[in-house]
Amino acid sequence: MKDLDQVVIRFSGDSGDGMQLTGTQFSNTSAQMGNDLATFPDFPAEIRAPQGTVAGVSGFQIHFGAVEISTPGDEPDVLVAMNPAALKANITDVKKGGTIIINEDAFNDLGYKKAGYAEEPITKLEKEYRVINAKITSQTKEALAEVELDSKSKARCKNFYALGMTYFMFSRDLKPTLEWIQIKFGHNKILSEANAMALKAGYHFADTIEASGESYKINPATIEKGIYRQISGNTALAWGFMYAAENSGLDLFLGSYPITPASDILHELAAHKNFNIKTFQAEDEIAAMSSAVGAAYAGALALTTSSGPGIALKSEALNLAMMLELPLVVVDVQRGGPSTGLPTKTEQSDLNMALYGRNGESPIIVLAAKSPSDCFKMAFEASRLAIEHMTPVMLLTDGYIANGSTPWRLPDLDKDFPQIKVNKAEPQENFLPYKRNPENLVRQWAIPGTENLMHRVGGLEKENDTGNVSYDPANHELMVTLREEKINKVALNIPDQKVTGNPNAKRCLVSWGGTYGSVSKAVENLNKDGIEMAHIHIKYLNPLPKNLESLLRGFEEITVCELNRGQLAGYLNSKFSLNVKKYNKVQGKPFKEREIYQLMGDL
Amino acid sequence: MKDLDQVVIRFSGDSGDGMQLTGTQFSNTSAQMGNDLATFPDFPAEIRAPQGTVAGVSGFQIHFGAVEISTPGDEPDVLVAMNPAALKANITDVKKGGTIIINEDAFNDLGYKKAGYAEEPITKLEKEYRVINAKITSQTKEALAEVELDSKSKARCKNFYALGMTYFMFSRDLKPTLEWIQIKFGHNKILSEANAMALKAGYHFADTIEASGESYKINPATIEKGIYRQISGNTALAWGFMYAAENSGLDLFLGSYPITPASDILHELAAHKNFNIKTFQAEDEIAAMSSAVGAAYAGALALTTSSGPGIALKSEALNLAMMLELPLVVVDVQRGGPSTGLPTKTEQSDLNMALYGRNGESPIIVLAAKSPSDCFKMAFEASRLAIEHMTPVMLLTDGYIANGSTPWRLPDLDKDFPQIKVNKAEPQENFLPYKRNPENLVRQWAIPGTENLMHRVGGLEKENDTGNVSYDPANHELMVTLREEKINKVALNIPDQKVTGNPNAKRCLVSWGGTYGSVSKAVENLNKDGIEMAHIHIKYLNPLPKNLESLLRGFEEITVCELNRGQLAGYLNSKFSLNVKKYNKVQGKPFKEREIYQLMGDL
Amino acid sequence: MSENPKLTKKDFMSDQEVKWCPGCGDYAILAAAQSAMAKIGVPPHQVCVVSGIGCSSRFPYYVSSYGMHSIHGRAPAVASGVKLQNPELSVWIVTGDGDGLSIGGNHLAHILRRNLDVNIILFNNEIYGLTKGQYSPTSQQGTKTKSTPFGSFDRPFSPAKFAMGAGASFFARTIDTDPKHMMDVFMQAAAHKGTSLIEVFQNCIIFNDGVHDDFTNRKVRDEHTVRLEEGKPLIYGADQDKALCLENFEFKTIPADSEKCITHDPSNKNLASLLSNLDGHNGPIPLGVLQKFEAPIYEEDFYSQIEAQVAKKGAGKMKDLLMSGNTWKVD
Amino acid sequence: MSENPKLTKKDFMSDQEVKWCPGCGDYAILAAAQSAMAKIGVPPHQVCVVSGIGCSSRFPYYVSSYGMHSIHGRAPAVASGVKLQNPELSVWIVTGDGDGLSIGGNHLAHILRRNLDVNIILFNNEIYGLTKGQYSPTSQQGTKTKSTPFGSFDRPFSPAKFAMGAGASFFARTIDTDPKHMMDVFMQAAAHKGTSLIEVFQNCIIFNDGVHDDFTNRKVRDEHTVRLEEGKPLIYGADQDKALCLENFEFKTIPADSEKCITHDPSNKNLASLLSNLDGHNGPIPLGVLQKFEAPIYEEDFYSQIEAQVAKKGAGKMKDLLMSGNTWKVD
Ligand SMILES: Cc1ncc(C[n+]2csc(CCOP(=O)(O)OP(=O)(O)O)c2C)c(N)n1
Ligand SMILES: Cc1ncc(C[n+]2csc(CCOP(=O)(O)OP(=O)(O)O)c2C)c(N)n1
Ligand code: SF4
Ligand code: SF4
Ligand SMILES: [Mg+2]
Ligand SMILES: [Mg+2]
Repeated sequence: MKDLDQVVIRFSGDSGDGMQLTGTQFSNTSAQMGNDLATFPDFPAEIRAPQGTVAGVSGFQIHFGAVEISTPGDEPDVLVAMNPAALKANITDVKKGGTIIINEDAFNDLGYKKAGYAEEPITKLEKEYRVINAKITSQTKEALAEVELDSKSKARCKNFYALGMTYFMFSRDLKPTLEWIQIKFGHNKILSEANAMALKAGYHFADTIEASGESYKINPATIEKGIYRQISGNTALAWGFMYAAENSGLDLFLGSYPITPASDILHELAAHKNFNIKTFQAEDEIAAMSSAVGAAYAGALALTTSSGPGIALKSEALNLAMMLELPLVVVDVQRGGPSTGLPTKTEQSDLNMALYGRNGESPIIVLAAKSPSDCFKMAFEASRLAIEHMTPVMLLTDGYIANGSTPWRLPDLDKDFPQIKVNKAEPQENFLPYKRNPENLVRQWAIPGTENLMHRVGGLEKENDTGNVSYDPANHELMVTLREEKINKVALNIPDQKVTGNPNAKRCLVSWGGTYGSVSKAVENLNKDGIEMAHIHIKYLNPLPKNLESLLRGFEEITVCELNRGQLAGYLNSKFSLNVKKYNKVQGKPFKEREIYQLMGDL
Repeated sequence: MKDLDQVVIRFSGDSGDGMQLTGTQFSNTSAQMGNDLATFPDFPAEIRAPQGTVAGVSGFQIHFGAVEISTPGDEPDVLVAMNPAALKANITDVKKGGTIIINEDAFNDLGYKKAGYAEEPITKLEKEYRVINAKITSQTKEALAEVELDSKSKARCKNFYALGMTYFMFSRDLKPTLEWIQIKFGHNKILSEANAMALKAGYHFADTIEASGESYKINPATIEKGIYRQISGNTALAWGFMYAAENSGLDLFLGSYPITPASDILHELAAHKNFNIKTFQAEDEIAAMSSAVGAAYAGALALTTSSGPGIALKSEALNLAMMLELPLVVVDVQRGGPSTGLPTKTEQSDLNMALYGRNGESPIIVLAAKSPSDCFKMAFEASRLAIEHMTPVMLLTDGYIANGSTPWRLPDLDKDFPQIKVNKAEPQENFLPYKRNPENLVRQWAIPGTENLMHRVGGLEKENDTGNVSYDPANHELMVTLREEKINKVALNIPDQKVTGNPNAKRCLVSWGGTYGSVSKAVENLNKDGIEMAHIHIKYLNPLPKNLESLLRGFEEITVCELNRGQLAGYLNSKFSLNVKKYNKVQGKPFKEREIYQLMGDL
Repeated sequence: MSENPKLTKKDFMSDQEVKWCPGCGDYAILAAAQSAMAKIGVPPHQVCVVSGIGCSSRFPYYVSSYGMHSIHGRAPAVASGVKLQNPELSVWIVTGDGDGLSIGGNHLAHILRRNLDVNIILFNNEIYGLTKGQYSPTSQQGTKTKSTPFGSFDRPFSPAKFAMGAGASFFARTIDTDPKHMMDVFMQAAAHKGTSLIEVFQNCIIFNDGVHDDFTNRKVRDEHTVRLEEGKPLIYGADQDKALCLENFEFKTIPADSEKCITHDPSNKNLASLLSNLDGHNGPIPLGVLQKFEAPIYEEDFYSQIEAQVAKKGAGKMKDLLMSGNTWKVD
Repeated sequence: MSENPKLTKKDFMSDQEVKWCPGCGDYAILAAAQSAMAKIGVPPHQVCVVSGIGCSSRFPYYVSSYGMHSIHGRAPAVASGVKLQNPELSVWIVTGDGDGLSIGGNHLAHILRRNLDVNIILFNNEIYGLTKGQYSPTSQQGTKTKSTPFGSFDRPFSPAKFAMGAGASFFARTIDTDPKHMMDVFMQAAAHKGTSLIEVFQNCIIFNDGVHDDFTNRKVRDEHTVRLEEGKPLIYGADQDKALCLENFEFKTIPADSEKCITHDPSNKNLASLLSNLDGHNGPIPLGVLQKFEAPIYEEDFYSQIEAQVAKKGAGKMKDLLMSGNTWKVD
């Protein structure tokens, strides 16, 4: 049994083949065996496109190892292809010389035709890859011969058979999955038994044929001590807001309208009503945003969640929140744009819209999370800054980290997070709703229902202090400047920018958002290989950290890499009059470590 | 009679006092007497706020002269104040030592109270200004004693009395206004006569009291030969589109939703149905924009017009037009922002939104008109570029040039404008809707109803050439890049940037949009006074003129002045890695020549 | 309901100068609403008035209470957020025919469908006042305005039919020339649990003067309107001599003393649907409460569900949630 | 109408692979629409299909014609632009209960009010399909979905009532399990001048399977639906033994041979309003054309006004306009 540092495996099959479940089991088991890991699901755009077609292929990739893992991996070492369409959809990604497990039962003429193969592809493949043929469907059925299930239901257990094979190949412990099957299907003895049997059958089959030539061991990674769980970005985000509400003592209100890939945040929050969460599925994004403005006015920690097209629609009402100086958080789970674009794919092309997509001078706070588990922290940060600075905050994530998951070392909620300072006005005579704290220029939050704080707000320019409508030219300039200054002063309430990699290098890579994993890994490898490289990953985008400018000026060469056509690059140039290099990719896919490595490594 | 080079006069009174009409008459007469001029109306935000209050004051300013006039003028030399509120609203603007004509009849305790004067203000004023008291209301009534009208109607003629006074002061010819009265009120003999009598009475009264100490003469300006008319920006814009339709042979379609200060474009186009103009008042801005997308798909020269909050709402549907690569024009008549802001005031703070306010990578053409009459040309240019490049175009104007007017030398439509090249596909076998002209990357326009061009379009990413939905990563990158390149190539189809003022100066002022008048005048005066200054006024904002970068690099100091917090400055920095200086004003008001002069003159 | 019997209209008047045109119908509506609020007796600090944009939407500035002059058409959505966050507040929405039925039609329909316990006053002047006179979705066909110089041609919405179509649990109509009727209707609306929509025929003296005269002018209105009262017959006319009946699914005018005369029952949805078809051309236009029935209140179910979950699972604690399900320990 | 009698369903089938879930009701609707289009006989290149976003809104890709898969909820507005620019086109709008009644409710209401001559097919599966199953504005109360794990509580819109509320000149309802009825209704809609709205009960087999079963399942549907035909009595039931009458403004079921039985007249707005109140709980749900009446066609008036102006003032010329009114010469 050979040791391996790290492996990338991708399960792929028809939407109905249960690949998401299979992948999740593999990753949970690996996590519990002490590996570090990252995962990424790849759904088809169609709900359930015709069976056996490329459009209907669903995949799940796991990168696990004895070393630190930052991304779901560039290229699978192992591909499990449940049908020809799955092979076709994924083969170009697989590492040359990698292993492909195919379900022979589906690799027939009909299957080839549906997948659009003119001829049988396996013979050719065998020259470049190690192909393991297994009659997964029929073997599963055979293994379950004695079980009292119809043939169709038996065949449906085939994903566990495939999972069993991979468990043998990588010396995975069967126990966690067997236990999970017990819990999940416990109420249905027959199904529970069938799945367990299929898993074991696959395991034994691989053992028998010595499937992987030999099997591999992947030792536990040296991981920080603590209690861990797997978490996806969208779930972490939802939980982060829930914690911010608990921390601040405010009610959590979400006004949202479903949209891929943001809907799961709504689903997650709706499922936790016992946390006193108010979820409101509005008639559209404008109403969702407007309801959040109303809830914020009435004293809630108000949220709205969406993706590109929906965020565009929120622009006018978001601007109202900015004008009213009310705290709320807008989450943009970025997807492939423009327009409807590529709804199920990832991209980072909404930064400009977040910064600039409103009429008039409308500065707001803009943040971006860097990984699935970081979403928890950034949701908290977004809430904290919104509340402490009485302003809307736009929090950017993307389809990649929203759906991807990583193990998350559970934080100590009492120690790892500050107490959010809520800024509520006390009842008083002659209350001035737009009177500001001279230090951070923040006004107070006067909650309807309180005696002696009655006031009216609106989208027309308002007089400083009183908040009354004012058409006075000088007052307008004052207010525009105050709103800008107020946001600038948030820089005093966020962490300084850190430099990782080799801070003394002459060259610096700059990234933001969900590309953190691949860029930081590439920088690590570059430095390991003697190519000196600093890395600045920006999470606070407006205002930028106060030390950022001087940090950047310290480098001879700055390359900004992002999944768009250069939005952060343009922003940094405009802010600091720099002349940065750009590295861009707009393919609906995340960066590969290798791409970044090669970019900077090929001198 | 002394000669004067130029004079600024402002008529000001209650919304119901007819000041807009009075001002228009003054400017028409002056234009016909050969003066150059510019005018600006200043409406109250309220439709008709309570009579006599400051909120209800309506004004009209005319700057006329024997020299070239670029703006409606910084400070009135003469203020006509029909009531105390008008005085209060305007007095701070009047040039020290200037003349104030007041309607004594309205300057009583009640009037002071309504205007919010604690005490009678005239005595104080007389120390700093020359105040001419006239019992305008009662004198008018007296002059019309014989006329068969009730007293209220007689009083309503008082604006002509005031106009008559100013006609004497500045030696205006009574004839044009007398003729106009004849045409306007001809059907009502009594009214016609009454107004004419009031005008003459005012004229004679001023003569008698030698109102202006003496009266002044303002000689005709040396103006380019030609036929002229007065035109406001909104009207010029409407006409420019009408001409683009005539030139291109396309139907003009406007989908719009009323909003200040853009509504008048809709009104103007709706009034010219005999030009085969299709105006559709939609239920909101999203529907307006969407209807334009539909009309463009069906083969119209499609427009939509709005202002800040409405433009924000159009973002998603505009992005669809970009994705579909359909020609249409979006007009943003910018007003004071953010949010509802200052609807009746001017500002230039929607540039960022025009450039960046859409999800994903969504490049479109962005243009800006520089003066009321330039709106005609830029409407034509916007249409031409949209049609020739199959893309949406955002055309920016602002409340200042939209409502302001200047004399316009009528162009020779046959010679001064190029023929717009319409890019319609001919019926063909195997039509490829997204096949591009290799030179400018433009696709063809295939009009529904044509045989053999059937095709479906949509907001999902599409395959190049075929336009079929495609989730292919490489195709997505290709399409994003092609759409960007297509817009970049528009730079080959627009004029090079010109430099005015002293092109060899070391310092350069950069401006855009409606500030052209004051900035260019200030530059002229600076150079006259020996302060060398170049001026670059940018009308093509995306793509920028191809020679702009090298022009800018030629200056030692660049100052970008704009009515926002530095949007063009940031854009130029981000495009060219410059470090420009900024001069900003956000007061809902245009620049004054003097402000720009002082900024650059005080070394 | 009257927590504070000493409230007067003045308690609901803010210090801001009212800036509508002299003679505008909005003044009378504001006064009636303020008087009604005083009678209803919810203290001002527990009232929140939310509006969109339009002349009518300046309303919140003039009411001493909490309030928001939001953005065009979105008041129902903003107000939903307010009410869901704090259901104790007495929430009033003020909107116009443009704000509520043009740009904001969808939000209006959805709040009516959801049935939050709020009151909506729709100022119907059949014109866009604030933008200086363009036709609106309630303008009669042929209306000449700046944007329709040769006359509009689309058929107007009937707010009553629109409300029925959205499932409104309360719809009433009143007129700006009858303060008593307005107050009465406002108070009935406030008393109703659920979303109450009140259409007010409002005169825009500047851009659409007299458009409602047939129904609002004291001299003629009784001939063209029928005042609805629960349990009372549908009788109208200056002399109260006419009545309405239904024959072959068409309304007919009959003598007031006829047996066939319909008795008003606002809880009968079928009758309300029929009454909403009366538009002044095919019979007198109904004033008063056309439809009123009990239906689930959105925010009540909203909170019940939260309470039920808390009761079932206990009040959630983040520490427990973090440790729930599949976790593992690394040491 | 039949310009091209040789058209077949195939002429309206595009080369794109249809990608709905196997078993989805959308397939049957597509097929029926394509067949209807062939029978109607407008050549494919004179057809334009506009949709929003949703599973249903993929429709245009599958029809060989001009078409646009636009953005969520805006199809009626896009289609208005298409139709106003080229009124010769036969314009079809395809939308879902989310697309058409949630985000797009206002545009739907306004196109119905304006009455452009277009046909709208609303796929009502009472769920958001494409976004993987959230409740929609037509979902029944208590629907458990991803966004309402403990059940929804808002009252659903009735598309029929919504249409009446907006003044629709044509509203019909049909079911995805009856191709003949669908085709018949589609053809009636196409024949009607004005905006025709057709609600189709559509089954989403993945996220809301069987939700319409009472009304669509061959075995039971005749007991729960009444098929409307102009001039025919309102009779229903598997044995056609039941009929509907109105008593005290409530529908009652009576024997089919009763004299009191209502005769269907889709041009009677009062009757249509009443029929739209039948929701399957308070009587059988009506299938077929509930409402159909003549009303001005928006684009006809739109073009008449242009023609009248041209007739009056002559076709406009820019040169003349520039010289019109107040000009002066400088030399
Ligand atoms: C997004 C947006 N679009 C348009 C406008 C311009 N606008 C302000 S009020 C209004 C219509 C007002 O009509 P209505 O609601 O009937 O109110 P009224 O003034 O008649 O009381 C419009 C179109 C705006 N403020 N915001
Ligand atoms: C602006 C915008 N908001 C949200 C979405 C996400 N979205 C796509 S389809 C849909 C609902 C579809 O429901 P329905 O119209 O009923 O169609 P179905 O899929 O059920 O046929 C939603 C919310 C989107 N694409 N664009
Ligand atoms: S414009 Fe009309 S609605 Fe607006 S305030 Fe004046 S009279 Fe009232
Ligand atoms: S999700 Fe439902 S509506 Fe969408 S294609 Fe599948 S079955 Fe049809
Ligand atoms: Mg109105
Ligand atoms: Mg649906």
